Amino acid sequence: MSDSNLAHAHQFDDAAQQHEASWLGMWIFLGTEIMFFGGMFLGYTVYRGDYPAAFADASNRLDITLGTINTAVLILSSFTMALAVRSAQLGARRPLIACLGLTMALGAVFLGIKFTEYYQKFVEHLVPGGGFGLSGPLAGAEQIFFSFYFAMTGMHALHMIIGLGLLTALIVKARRGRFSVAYNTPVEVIGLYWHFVDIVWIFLFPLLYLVGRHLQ
Amino acid sequence: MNAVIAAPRRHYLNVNYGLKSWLLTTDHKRIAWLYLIGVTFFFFIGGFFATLIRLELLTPQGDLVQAETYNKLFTMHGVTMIFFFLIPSIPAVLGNFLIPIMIGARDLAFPRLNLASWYIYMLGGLFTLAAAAAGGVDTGWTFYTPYSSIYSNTHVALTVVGIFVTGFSSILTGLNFIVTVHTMRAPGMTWFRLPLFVWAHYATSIIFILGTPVIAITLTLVALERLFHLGIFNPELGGDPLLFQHLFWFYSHPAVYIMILPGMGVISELIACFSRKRVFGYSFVAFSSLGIAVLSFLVWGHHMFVSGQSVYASMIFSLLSMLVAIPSAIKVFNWTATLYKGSISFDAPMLYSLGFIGLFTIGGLTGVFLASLGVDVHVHDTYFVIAHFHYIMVGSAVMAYLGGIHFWWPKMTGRKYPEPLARLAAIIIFLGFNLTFFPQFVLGYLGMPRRYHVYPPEFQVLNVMSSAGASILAVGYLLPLIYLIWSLRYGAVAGMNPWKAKGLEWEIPSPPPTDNFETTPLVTQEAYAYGVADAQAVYPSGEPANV
Amino acid sequence: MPTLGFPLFPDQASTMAGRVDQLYFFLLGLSVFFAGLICILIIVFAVKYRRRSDDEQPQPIPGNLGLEIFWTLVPLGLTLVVFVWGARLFFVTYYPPNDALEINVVAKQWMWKAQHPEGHSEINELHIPSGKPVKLVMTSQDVIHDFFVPAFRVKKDVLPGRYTTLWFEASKPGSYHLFCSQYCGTQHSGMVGRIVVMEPTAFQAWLSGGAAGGSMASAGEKLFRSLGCVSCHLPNDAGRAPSLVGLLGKTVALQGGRSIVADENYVRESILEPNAKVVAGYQPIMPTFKGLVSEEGVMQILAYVKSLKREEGAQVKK
Amino acid sequence: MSAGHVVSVKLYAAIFGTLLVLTLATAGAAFIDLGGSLNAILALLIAGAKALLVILFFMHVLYSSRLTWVFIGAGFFWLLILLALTLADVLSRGWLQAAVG
Repeated sequence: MSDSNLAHAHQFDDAAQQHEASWLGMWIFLGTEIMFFGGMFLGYTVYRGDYPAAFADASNRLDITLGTINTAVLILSSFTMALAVRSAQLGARRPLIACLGLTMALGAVFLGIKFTEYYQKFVEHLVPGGGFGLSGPLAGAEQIFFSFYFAMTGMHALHMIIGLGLLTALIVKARRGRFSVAYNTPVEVIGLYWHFVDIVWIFLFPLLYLVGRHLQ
Repeated sequence: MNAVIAAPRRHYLNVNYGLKSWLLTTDHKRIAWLYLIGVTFFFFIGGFFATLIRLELLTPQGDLVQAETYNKLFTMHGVTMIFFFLIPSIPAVLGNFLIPIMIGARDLAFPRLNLASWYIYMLGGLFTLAAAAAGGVDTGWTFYTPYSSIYSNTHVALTVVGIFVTGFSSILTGLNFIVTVHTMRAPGMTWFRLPLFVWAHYATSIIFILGTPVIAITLTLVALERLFHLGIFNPELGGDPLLFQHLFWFYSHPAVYIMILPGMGVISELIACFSRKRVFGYSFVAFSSLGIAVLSFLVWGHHMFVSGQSVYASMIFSLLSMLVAIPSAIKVFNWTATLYKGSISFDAPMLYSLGFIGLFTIGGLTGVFLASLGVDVHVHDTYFVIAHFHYIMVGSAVMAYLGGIHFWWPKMTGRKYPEPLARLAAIIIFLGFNLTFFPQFVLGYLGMPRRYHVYPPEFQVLNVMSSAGASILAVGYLLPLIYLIWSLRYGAVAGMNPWKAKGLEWEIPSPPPTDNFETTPLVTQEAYAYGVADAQAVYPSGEPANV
Repeated sequence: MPTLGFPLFPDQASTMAGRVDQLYFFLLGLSVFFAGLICILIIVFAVKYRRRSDDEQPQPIPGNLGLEIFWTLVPLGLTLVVFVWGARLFFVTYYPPNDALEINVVAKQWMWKAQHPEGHSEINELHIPSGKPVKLVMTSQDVIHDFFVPAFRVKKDVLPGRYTTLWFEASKPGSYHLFCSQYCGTQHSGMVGRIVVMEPTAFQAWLSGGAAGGSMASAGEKLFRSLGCVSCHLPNDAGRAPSLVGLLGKTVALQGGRSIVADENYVRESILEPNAKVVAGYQPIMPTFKGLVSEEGVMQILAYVKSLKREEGAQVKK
Repeated sequence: MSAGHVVSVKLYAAIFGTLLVLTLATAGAAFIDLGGSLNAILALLIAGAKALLVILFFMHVLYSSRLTWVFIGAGFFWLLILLALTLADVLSRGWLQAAVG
């Protein structure tokens, strides 16, 4: 048995095969995720076409400053995640742990800002349901907008929370010295996941926060 | 060696014992058994609901159960049969067992994920059973809004959470299959040497991973609407009642092909083996599987011809629906041509296969009626539709499943099933099935709507015929349950290749060892090398893996 | 047709029925041919090539490109014929003739309410004359229902929040089943009724016999006044709101540069969601009437708006 | 596949900088009325460009096998099917009245 046999699971022939399988597996999973969010994007598109005025008006009730800051925070976290993958590839343990920690911190900041926004919406009675505060002829469609707002950002936040869990596991493994130049697949594929969650937000940001600004 | 009594050969069943060794196994063959137990359980649960439905419909007055109960019965029948039996049946049992062996691998790419898929499936089933036990759900398996989101007073949220959870099991299984087929084929196992069973499962997996997430998010939104009063489908707020239907059928039409494509894969194997011929037009059959998988996503609107969908969209969907009939027709013709100049034997799996071809032809042709706009307007949401999809899902998919279980039973267990009883059961099922569902075509064209608890008295005779057929069908389904369990202990020892079939799974012992192959095979032949002398894979260390 | 004591084929009681049945029989013929062909081939092959000894090894036949192309193109051609035939039929069911008698239908769990233009309303029954096209404008107060008359071969979902239309021309007097064929809750199978097709003279007699509470349009006019619509929607374009005279079927320019053909759904939406589509040149000042007027009321107002023809514009007086 | 391809910190930083600039650009452009649906189109184009940068560089797809490209392409293609065929219904619902009326 050669050394490389120690680094891969029994069903694989070698580490390269195992790496390829994990890499493809994560991409297939992300394809699934595209369709998962795609269902909501479709609903949003249909209603935005039906009720442009209501969507513009409702969108303008979101806090664009916080939204933009959050976009920047998430992009920065993608950057640190990319650096984490690079550190893992180079076998640099300390920078890897630092980058992963930084990514987690930025993710937490994002969630903190997001929940601040949720709280604001709660105070302003913009949460759909019996307590919805808007009235007037546009109120129905505005409630639909806020339903999408909460469903889409909520699903996104859920993915962030799962991502934080995965990053925690990575940090634990990294501290135990599990990753090396030869074996760093988990860092790489969880990196893919994190970037994907970033991409979803890149689309959510203009659709939710920006659609009505020019009509203000 | 010959002086002492040889220790029994090690294989995946006797390598270790105890509940824990099964519940924590990562062996794809043992996981297949876990699934087999799960889907069999749900099949009989679903069958129980069907029995009550058919009993109720014996009389037109609706006097056996209350309307509310009846609505719950057909809903739970649909939900259990579709999400917990048909969708996992062939892929998760036979696919799990066979795909790694057929491509010459030791296991799937992600064995632990495979085990997790089974737990997720059972967890989803648990939610749905809990919903049934708590009083059931009455929306129909289609969960149309706004009935499901606002008006129904039953356990919709719990049920859809169950389906959502089970969806993950499908996604992970599909992901596992695709990665395995891409990365773990044995040397020499090129794409065009793959058995058609593997092609069919590859195509099915595409639908698993790209369709399932859409139903997951759609049902999640329905649950959120019920639990947190979001207003995504609510017409009171201006919500579009057709949006849900688009999202639902985007998955649920391709889901029909999730149920039938693996069956087509099974039939290709069986027809080849029992006529000892290479499948006629191998590459056409292989590509028609992929063609079906892609086209299946372009036709969902044919469920919405009378829903208020735009005329133009309906026409596009009708045209595309016609196209999906073509790859199915190609398969039927090729299977039939495979029989030509073959050496045909009539073992039970072959009886199921021949039954499959006939019933699938009828199911497929009646699908053209439904894809045709003018006729669909009349038969939509009637018993014609019920008959059509039961010809596909029961007449075809379940027949293929049973045929496959019989065919690979010796490989899975090392034992033979009792052949005469099995042939009898296959014939009973075929006759019972036709008596149950053929009258429903007539009922449908007469105009009897589906999901009717009370119906006009002139429809009674046909309904009685259907119920009589269902009782025969029930006998047919109970028989294999009994003799297959019996054969586990008393069946004759099968040997490595009882059917004299070709394929890597027949070159290893029955039951196979845990790692399937002692040395990785080197494939030098096309699939179904019947009539080719000594066609088998090369095993580099010299011997094939048999002992 | 031979009788077995129970029906095997539905009544043909509309002008569409015969045409749908023709396509149905064509499809049935195709199906019998292909299913028969496959079954016969299977049986012949199974008998002729049955295994005679266990060692038999038939010669492999890899395939035949010509055959593959043949049995790809033949089904393709046939399904395209079926598509064109079916689509033409379908298009006809969407084109209501201009002279159709218009009846409004409101569905709710679990009953059908029909309103004739003359003001008669019926529950779970619909009386119509034979030999005259009838157009139904339908909506639902709760969930999705479906108006299905097997003898006419027509069916259409009835949606909440939207109008759908359906038309047919009954050809044979008699009484026919009306089914709700979209699952709508507990008493779904109880949401049935009958369509009574009468000779035109008998229908006229039926119409004059009932105690009609005034026509749809006059009821709509009353609502139009009592809800105050009349104070803005003047007969000419001088008011704060656009004139409604001759509105139906007209192309209306909207704010934002779009335009739309005014149909029943547009009028309905403008009453309940007035700011969704505002006519160019007007302010979005109209209040919503959601909750103030029932679905039947909206249909009455709609009947009134439809009655405002250009040449009769004089009848809208302040 | 990307195994072993190490991207320089400089390139990552350049991509990060571009993404930030694009974010500010899209937020700023949203306040200018471009007329019609141009605002929405521009916002989606910028979002698409940002997503492409993340996919190609941060996710190493630029250095990956053709199979990876196929899988990603399939994901987006299927999303397109969902959007296109549903919108085919939603957008053409009023057409018949227009044709008849």
